[in-house]
Amino acid sequence: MTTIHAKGISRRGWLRWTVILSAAAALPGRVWAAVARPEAAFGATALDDALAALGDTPQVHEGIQFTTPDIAENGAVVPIRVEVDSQALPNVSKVSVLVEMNPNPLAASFDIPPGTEVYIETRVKVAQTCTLYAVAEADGQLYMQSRETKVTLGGCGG
Amino acid sequence: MAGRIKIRAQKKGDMTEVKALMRHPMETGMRKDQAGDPIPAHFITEVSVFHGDQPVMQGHWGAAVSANPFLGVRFAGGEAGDTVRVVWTDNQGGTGEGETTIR
Amino acid sequence: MKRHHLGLTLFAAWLCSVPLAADDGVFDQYRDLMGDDNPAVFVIDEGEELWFMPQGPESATLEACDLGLGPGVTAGAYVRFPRYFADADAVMDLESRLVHCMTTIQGRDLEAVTAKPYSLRGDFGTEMEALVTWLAAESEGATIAPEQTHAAERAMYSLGEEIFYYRAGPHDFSCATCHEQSGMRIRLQALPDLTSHTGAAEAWGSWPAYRISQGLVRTMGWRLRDCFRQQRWPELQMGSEASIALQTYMAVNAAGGTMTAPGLKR
Amino acid sequence: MKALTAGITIILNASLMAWTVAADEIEAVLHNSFVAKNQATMERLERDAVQTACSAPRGMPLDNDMLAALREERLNAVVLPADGQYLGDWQRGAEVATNGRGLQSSDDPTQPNGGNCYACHQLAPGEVAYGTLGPSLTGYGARGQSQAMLQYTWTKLWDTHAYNLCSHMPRFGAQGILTEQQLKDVMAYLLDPASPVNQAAE
Repeated sequence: MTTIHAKGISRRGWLRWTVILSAAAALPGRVWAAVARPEAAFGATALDDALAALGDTPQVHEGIQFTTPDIAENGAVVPIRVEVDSQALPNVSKVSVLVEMNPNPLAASFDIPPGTEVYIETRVKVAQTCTLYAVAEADGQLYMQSRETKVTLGGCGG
Repeated sequence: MAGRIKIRAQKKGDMTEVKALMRHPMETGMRKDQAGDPIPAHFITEVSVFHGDQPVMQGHWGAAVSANPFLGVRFAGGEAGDTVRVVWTDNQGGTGEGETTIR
Repeated sequence: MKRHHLGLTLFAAWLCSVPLAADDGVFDQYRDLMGDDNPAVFVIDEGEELWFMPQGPESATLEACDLGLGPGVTAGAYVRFPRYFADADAVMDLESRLVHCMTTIQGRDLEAVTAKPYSLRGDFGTEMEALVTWLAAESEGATIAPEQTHAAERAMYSLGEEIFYYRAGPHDFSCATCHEQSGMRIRLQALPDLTSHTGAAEAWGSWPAYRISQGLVRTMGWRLRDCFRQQRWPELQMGSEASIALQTYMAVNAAGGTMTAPGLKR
Repeated sequence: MKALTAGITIILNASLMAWTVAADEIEAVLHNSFVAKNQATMERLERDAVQTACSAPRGMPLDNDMLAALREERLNAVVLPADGQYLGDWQRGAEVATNGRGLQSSDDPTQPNGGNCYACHQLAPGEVAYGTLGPSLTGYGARGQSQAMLQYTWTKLWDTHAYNLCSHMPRFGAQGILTEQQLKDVMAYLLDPASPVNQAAE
């Protein structure tokens, strides 16, 4: 089985990562008055319903740079990156990631305070080959970029 | 034990890049275990990233975020030695926390 | 759907030991985006904690466990496996050696420690997986050098080679069916040639590995069991002679290669 | 028929002696190393003549006239379609070619077995997730549907050892992996001009 990443994870390399284990389940400090969790959008089981719950229909916008792999080795972990050029599309306050054919298309939504780059890297589950959407909200209007990712049937057993 | 988070915070020009890896199964609630019984939904619902005590990102997550989730964010400013903290809560009331200093 | 070639993208970390991928680079973009953030790092920590955790009727830790380099010596121990242990008069793989220490040092019941070595669907890691992951990380970067000085170790190699070619089951599959040629793949899953040094070193050196499809680190013992499941064979037992023999065959073919585990795999 | 196969197996074991750790020793090791699980029973570890003959590394010198006898025996054992109809439904054939399940300890025995052809072969040009252990079968239909071609293709699926002893390909008919109807559907997927195997990728 070829390794996805032949270079091992050296413990030494990982020392640059530090972890502070707080035994007590400390409540997050001052919770920034975050926008409430878009429960309706998360509950939606169809793409259009999820988009409607996030706002009106998004228009495609070239200022959104949405990177996904053309082919994912496995649908359980699909790395994605959303980057918005603030000159081309200013005042972005929220970025959402949707996976069209997932049971619940809305995978994640990020509130972005002023001063934070509009840059998100994460990994999502993609149930089957379909279109992924990056939706940015700026001044109450929704903009989007989409890309298709093929999920291959891995392994021998099928 | 509170969920562990490994964080890397790196100064990049006038910006700081944060990469966080979180220890969590992110179960959707739609899977069955080996015995055929449903595995209850268990996923991170809120994740917050702080620079010092200044929030730089608030994530709302569904069960479609991959297991042992990874999050990369960037914010303007940040000096070497500043604290960067990540905190999450999940749908079962669990929490996780991790902290590091900017390099 | 146009296949997207990123041949020009230099991802040195991935190129180093992998021959031209049998999947002709179709996942390069995917692996490039994944980078090296491997959740196995959590399992390494959990394994380390378990090594130093008093357990069993003796409430003893595993620090007295001799992995071949002396009691408690873990650095560089994994790359010498499988090897002969006089105290058990047997050639052991890492998993059976750990079971030996759990029963003899910690006084734990054999049935209990071997009941569920590998995570089942819905589990989030087992003690054995965590210990093996940490001990593999303790050998990360070391040269693969399984012991072959003892006659029993050499006999295990030839037994392993023969099992490697043993065709059985409704589909007449043996390990060699898929792992006897280089540059081949099942669907888009590249298959290392385990009869060659390069293929064996790449495979033996990268397990245990975090399987993104399962969100778990899997050991070589599990890898063999799951391969046999797909060969339509009955279930391979952890630490069994056939498992140790196959691991010896692979490790000796891989000798001289570099241990890069824990890997990051599909 | 059983006696014949047994006879061949005995000859084989003798000719393989130079190569083997004693055959009975390896059987004992396997017996102590595996346990039955659901439909994957321990009997599956007992080898027949073909498996015994082919359990050696490539290039092992093997007794050629013994192999020829075995190949002949496999050819004669092939069962052609009872009604003489070789081609079924290519849409169902596509499913058989894609389905990788069947006969594993983790599979539901009440479900039909898959052929898993895509694991090792390229077939429809539009499908990128194909294997390379076997040759590409894209455009197989161009070979036409002569009686000889139908019989050749059927025999390859039924028991490939009839032509190519020690091939890596499973014996889909002889080992009862696929039913006669499933074999007909796979034949259609390969030979029917309307099948995507014989079309350009869209």
